[in-house]
Amino acid sequence: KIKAGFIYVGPIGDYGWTHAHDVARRIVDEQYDWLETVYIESVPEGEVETYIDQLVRQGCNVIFTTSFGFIDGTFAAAQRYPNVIFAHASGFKRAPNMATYMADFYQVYYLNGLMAGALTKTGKIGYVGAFPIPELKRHISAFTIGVREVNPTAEVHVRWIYEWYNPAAAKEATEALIAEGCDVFAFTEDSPTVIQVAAERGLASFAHYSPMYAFAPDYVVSGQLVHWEVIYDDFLVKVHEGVYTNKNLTHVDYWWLLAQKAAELGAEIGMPVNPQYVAPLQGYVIDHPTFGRISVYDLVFVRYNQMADPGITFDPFEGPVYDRKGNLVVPAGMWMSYDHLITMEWAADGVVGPWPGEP
Amino acid sequence: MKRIGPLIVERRLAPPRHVVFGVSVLAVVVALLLAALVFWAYGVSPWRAYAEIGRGTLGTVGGLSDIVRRAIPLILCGVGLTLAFRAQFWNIGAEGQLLAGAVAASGVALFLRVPDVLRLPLVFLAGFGAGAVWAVIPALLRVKLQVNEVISTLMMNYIMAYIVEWLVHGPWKGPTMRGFAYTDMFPVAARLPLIAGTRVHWPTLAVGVAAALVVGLILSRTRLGYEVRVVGQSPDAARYAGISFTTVLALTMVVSGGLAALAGVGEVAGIHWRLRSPSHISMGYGYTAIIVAWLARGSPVAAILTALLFGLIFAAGDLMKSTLGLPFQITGVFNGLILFSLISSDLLMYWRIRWGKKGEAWT
Amino acid sequence: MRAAAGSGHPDGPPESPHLIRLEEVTKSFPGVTANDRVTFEVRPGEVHALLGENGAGKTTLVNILYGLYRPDSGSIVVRGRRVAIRSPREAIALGVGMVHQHFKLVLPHTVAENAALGLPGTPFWAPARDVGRRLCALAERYGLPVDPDRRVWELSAGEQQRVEILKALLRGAQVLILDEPTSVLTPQETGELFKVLSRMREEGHGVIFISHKLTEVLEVADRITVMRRGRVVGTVAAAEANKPMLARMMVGREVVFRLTKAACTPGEAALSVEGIHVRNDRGLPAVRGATFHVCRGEIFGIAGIAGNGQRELVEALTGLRRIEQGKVRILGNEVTNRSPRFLADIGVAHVPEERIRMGIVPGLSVEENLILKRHHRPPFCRAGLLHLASVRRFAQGVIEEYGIVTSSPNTPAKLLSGGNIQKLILARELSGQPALVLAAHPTYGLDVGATEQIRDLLLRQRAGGAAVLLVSEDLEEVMELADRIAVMFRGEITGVVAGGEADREEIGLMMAGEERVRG
Amino acid sequence: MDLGWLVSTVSRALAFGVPLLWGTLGEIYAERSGVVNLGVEGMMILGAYAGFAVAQTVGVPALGLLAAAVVGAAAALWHAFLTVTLRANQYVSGLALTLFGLGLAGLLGRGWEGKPLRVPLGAITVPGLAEIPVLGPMLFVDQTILTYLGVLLAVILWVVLFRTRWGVVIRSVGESPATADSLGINVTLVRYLCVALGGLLAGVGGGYLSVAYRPSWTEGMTAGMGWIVIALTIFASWDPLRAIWGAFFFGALYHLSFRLQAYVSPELLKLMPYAFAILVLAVSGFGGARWRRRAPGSLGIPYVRGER
Ligand SMILES: Nc1ncnc2c1ncn2[C@@H]1O[C@H](COP(=O)(O)OP(=O)(O)OP(=O)(O)O)[C@@H](O)[C@H]1O
Ligand SMILES: Nc1ncnc2c1ncn2[C@@H]1O[C@H](COP(=O)(O)OP(=O)(O)OP(=O)(O)O)[C@@H](O)[C@H]1O
Ligand SMILES: [Mg+2]
Ligand SMILES: [Mg+2]
Repeated sequence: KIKAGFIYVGPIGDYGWTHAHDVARRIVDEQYDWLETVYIESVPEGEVETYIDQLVRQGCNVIFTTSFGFIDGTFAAAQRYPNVIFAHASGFKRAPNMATYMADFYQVYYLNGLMAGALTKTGKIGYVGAFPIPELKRHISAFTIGVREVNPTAEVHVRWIYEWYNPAAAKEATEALIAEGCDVFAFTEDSPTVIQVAAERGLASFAHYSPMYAFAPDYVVSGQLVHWEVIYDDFLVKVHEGVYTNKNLTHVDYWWLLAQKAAELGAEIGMPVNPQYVAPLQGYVIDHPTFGRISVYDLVFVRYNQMADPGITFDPFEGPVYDRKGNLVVPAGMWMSYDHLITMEWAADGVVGPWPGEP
Repeated sequence: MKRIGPLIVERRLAPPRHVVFGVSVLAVVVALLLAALVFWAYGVSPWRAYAEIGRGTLGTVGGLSDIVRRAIPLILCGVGLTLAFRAQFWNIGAEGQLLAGAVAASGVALFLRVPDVLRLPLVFLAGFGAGAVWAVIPALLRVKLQVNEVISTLMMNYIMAYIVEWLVHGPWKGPTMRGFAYTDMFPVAARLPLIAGTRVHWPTLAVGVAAALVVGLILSRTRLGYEVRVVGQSPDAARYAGISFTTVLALTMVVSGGLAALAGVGEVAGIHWRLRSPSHISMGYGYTAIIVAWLARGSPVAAILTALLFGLIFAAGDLMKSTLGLPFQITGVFNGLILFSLISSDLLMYWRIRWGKKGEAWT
Repeated sequence: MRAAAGSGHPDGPPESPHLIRLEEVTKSFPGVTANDRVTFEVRPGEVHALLGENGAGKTTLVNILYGLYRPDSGSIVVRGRRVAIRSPREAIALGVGMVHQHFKLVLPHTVAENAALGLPGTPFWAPARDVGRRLCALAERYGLPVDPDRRVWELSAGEQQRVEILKALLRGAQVLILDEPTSVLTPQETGELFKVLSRMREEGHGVIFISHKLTEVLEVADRITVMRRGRVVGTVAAAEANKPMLARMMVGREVVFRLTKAACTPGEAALSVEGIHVRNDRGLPAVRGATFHVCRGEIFGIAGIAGNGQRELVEALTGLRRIEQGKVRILGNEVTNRSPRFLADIGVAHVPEERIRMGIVPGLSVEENLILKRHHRPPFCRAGLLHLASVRRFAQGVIEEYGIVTSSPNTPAKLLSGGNIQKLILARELSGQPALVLAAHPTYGLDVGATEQIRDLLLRQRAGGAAVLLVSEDLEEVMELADRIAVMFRGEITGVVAGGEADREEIGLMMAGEERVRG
Repeated sequence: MDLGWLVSTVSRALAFGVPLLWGTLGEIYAERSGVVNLGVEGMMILGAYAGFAVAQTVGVPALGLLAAAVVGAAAALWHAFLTVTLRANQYVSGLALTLFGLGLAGLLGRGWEGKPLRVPLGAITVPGLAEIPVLGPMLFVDQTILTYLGVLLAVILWVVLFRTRWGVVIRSVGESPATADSLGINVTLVRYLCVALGGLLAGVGGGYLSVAYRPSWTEGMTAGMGWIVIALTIFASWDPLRAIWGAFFFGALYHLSFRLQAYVSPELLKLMPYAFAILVLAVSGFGGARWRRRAPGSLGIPYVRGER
């Protein structure tokens, strides 16, 4: 019998990060009758230990903490409660009873980028980012690589709002990008604001993280969807079966992508591309160095299959990759290492805008 | 004076201490009754709710230590604010002063090369100094340029928050943090000792309690305290008496801001061991302390009690969302109810009810 | 008694001889019964004066009449009808108008805006313009000139009072209450006011006139009611009353009106002022080249209509205002633009004009107020620590010596009556054996007993060898106390005359700027 | 720099400034009557919630705004009851209102999270005026009716405050309640009405956010605007006309903080409005305009008849 506690950084209704974790929690909870789950929402990052204490007191034997900022508290709690199994999302500190896990979208962003590059008329694509951290830099660069693959002169204009969640800031950032002439939008931020604002102006956009098709059915092209439940399912079943114990997690680090079905392409589950955009994408045909003349629509699915295939045959950061300062960051024919991916600071060629911490 | 049946209700000029205390307790009880309705509406039995809260906060060492841990920054900020409020200086800026202290403490902890024994004392000193400087600015703006301090201190909270944001995203971002916006961990010599088994950083607590006593003494027994009270009560009389506004307000704010800053020092050196985003360093302690100071009715020693009360309220809020599984917004409603109830009781303290004697006046 | 004074008047309704009548009115505040079964009435066409010591309950009584306080018991009858006056609005509707002891004016607003406030029948749009016009017409009729567009804070106290009276008249007041209206007025302004009052009497209005100045009361009133400790002592016709009798009724004992004043033996100059120039709050020149000196053992009086630079002069001499030009020497020290603290420390005492705003810290206790200005020096303060025992000892001594009436040294100063507040300030300022006393309007608003006591205190300072600078608008007081009298007009000393040989008329003309004498 | 820059900045300043303008106008009236209400944030978020809930249920955005106004006014009346009738400390009561409002709106709004508003309040294009080159796109397209109503309201409120009988009464109550009381003005009533008006306008400002600006409900969507309103009130020296410039100036600064991100550190840009508010107040301290720029005389002080 397992009682799993989830500690969330935001409210479960935030329609972003925490919402997705909570959806996943409910899915696995319903799946197994040996599993009971509880959650605590809106936990301030510095306060996580207090809440872990309370979950342990309530009898939780597996605890998931779902924000990078919980890293110190979770690690400290793991020392104090050696019999409880911990798993921390997006972090890098592990212990015998503490694993880490992450579902990442950079591959999906690349696919979104392919479509965005085909759809822009002005050659300027807007991107609203929450914080300039490696995760977002990875997303933006992958996205930009996709854009440039089909539209070598297009630019991706970036604005940061310095908050995971601030609708007003997201709106004004989008408006600023519109004023600069951007006509297709993507973002990494926890609200559907960018989609709504773009749709008001009749501009296309890509959803992030949650199903956001409903916010602008005519303008959302595609997006990324997360499936934390595949990770939770895998992890909890292995704990249940005794594969994972409080002694052997030091090297357990989930880094799950398309191939593991932790990420999905689309703005709505089961709809990779909004049908309204199929025709324009099919009509945009390019001369591809590998595939010859190919429509972007087809290219998206070719690439998708290459990456979703268990024996992954393609990565967006396949060398040669140059950063926007002209440095070769991935040599020809090479892929980026996992360590390089999660500490990535450079910006791909084609990114325009502020890039704090750029090497 | 009003007569209601055999009872006479009349105003009193200054409520005695036990009345203030009694009426405040009554107010909290009324608030708890109102909150019971909210719990009940959310399908949680109020009995169970209060039993769980009582057990989880006052009934365990962990719970008690959590109350104290939350009370530490509230004591420090609250004591400083009682002083500022006595001078009628509406310092809304404890939050920014707290962050200023956190910044200076982090700077010293991370970057200053000094022997280990000196590190903690310097961390405290730098923190105090930074908060004092940050707090003196609005005092000088007020005296020299007539800038309303409610605005300047409030605005300076935001300014300091963005400075912290800038530091953790920019120059102070920790090389070991994989690009995330945190500084590196403080060296062990810059971390505050904790009471074993808890997260109570006792040196800060001791400083807070000492500060309350000292500020209490300053107010009642020193020339500075006397001048603070004169300035607060009647600026014109202060001028007439040759009391320098500039000096008194500046000193007041050095102490007020410095103490708030020590709260920030405690949070980074005692809890987080690093500088991080402002909203994670302080859970609005600087704002809550305004209420703490107001409830203490100008007495720094009473601020210890009111700070503990708010520590308890914070801890109760935690339990509501964890143990009772209530939506976390309940805590805002709960705190609001307690506050409303306490402030509405204020007037009650100035009325006295007693039996009327025969032939006493009617209205 | 001139009982029939009003009843024969055509305007008075025949069935009720009074306009307004309070019967058996009682009102208590925590700790005091301010009015104890008071019965009081006003008839049409009479000026009814209300006399009493500070704290006797006069203001409380008229506040009840004006609906600001509710009586604990008793009743009010207006023109034969029992009424309840629950608010000023109801009082105004019943024809009661009031000029408060502390003016009720919105200082940043214009005169017209102040008059328009709450005035029935003002137009919705641009009320100030319309009311301004009506104000001018009314001002004409009563001879009370005002400029409706001036901001009230720019006006002198006399002008502010004019606005208050016009406000009441504009509301059609049948009964006008004037609470100590003359304490801020110059003799000329008082004369004008009395003309207005006669005018009102002729028109059948009733006037309640509160004052501490017996001469004025006897001059203007038809009947006089005296109160003591909340009770009515008696009502007499003015024609049958005289000063000693009224004073005895008020105080309950004989009051001496002749102060014993020894001959003046001036010593060396304690204060010498050489051509100083000072600006007022609006940045305009207020004191222009004043030159004079005050010797030890002498009272130097400064007479003048308010607003002629006296306030700025005193503030400059106490370090509260910048001196632009000129020199001040005190006790041989050059003190031009030195800080208030420095001046206090070398022995300059200051009895400020605005006693509540500047002279005391209202919320602090009596004993804490008594050490203000000396709180930083031994024995009260050593190494930054207050020595509470010496503070208490000092306070108890002074309270006794100066006869300050307070329930304890811990009572907040704001709870004292006006006279006791003034005594507190004098006690504080005079107890340190100052070499120079700057006293501005020291008896303003005080009853005869207190006035007598304070004048006596000043004379004792003089006898003790202190130099006293006395600023007062009360010409009588200046003439009585001062050894030399200077007159200030438009920021200049227009003349100095010896106190003994001063002629009231002449000084009055000098105050009005008609005449200059070099003394 | 081309004109497009200017056009978009002004246009965004207007759109973002709307909730600030409405909130500031309300707070100006409350403070003019002598009552500080630090609960603007709480009233705005309650307005935002009520606006969305009603607009979503009924399908008529105007009714949503009406509900926002009513709820904002109700919250303000509570503040008035505590501070005017019970004479509670105005600062503390306001803080409590903000805390309570954020909590209650979040609690009630849980079910509405993540749903787009069915019928948002659309932007309008002013016929004719929109054709004017430069000025047209700058001022007369992409704005909701609330932009223009807000400006109109500011003018009306200015006229009422400085040119009518009511204005004399309100300003007098704020300057010297004892005087107003002695002339038969019902100080309590005036303060209740002004505070309620303040809440009503703040509620509309909040409603604008959820019904027009970003038509959906999200918890905490006011994101500190209430505090900017408090600053703007002083910034505008309690003058409704100056509130127009203040609100749109802050709107412009906020928008520019995203436009200029490429050139200036974003944290620096984001702290600009706050630093600017202090700077403006400090600079105005140099001039002799103290009487004009000073706060209402009785601001923050409860009135008790006959208090010594
Ligand atoms: N209540 C008040 N609020 C704001 N300013 C005030 C207040 N009272 C006085 N001031 C002004 O503050 C300024 C400085 O006051 P004060 O004279 O006490 O300072 P000071 O100690 O003499 O200054 P310094 O020694 O620096 O010249 C003066 O211009 C004074 O008018
Ligand atoms: N609002 C109040 N609260 C408490 N006590 C009061 C209040 N108003 C008046 N008193 C007290 O009631 C008594 C009568 O005061 P009142 O002001 O009527 O005296 P007065 O005759 O007008 O004196 P003065 O000549 O000094 O104006 C005094 O003892 C005073 O302290
Ligand atoms: Mg009195
Ligand atoms: Mg009186």
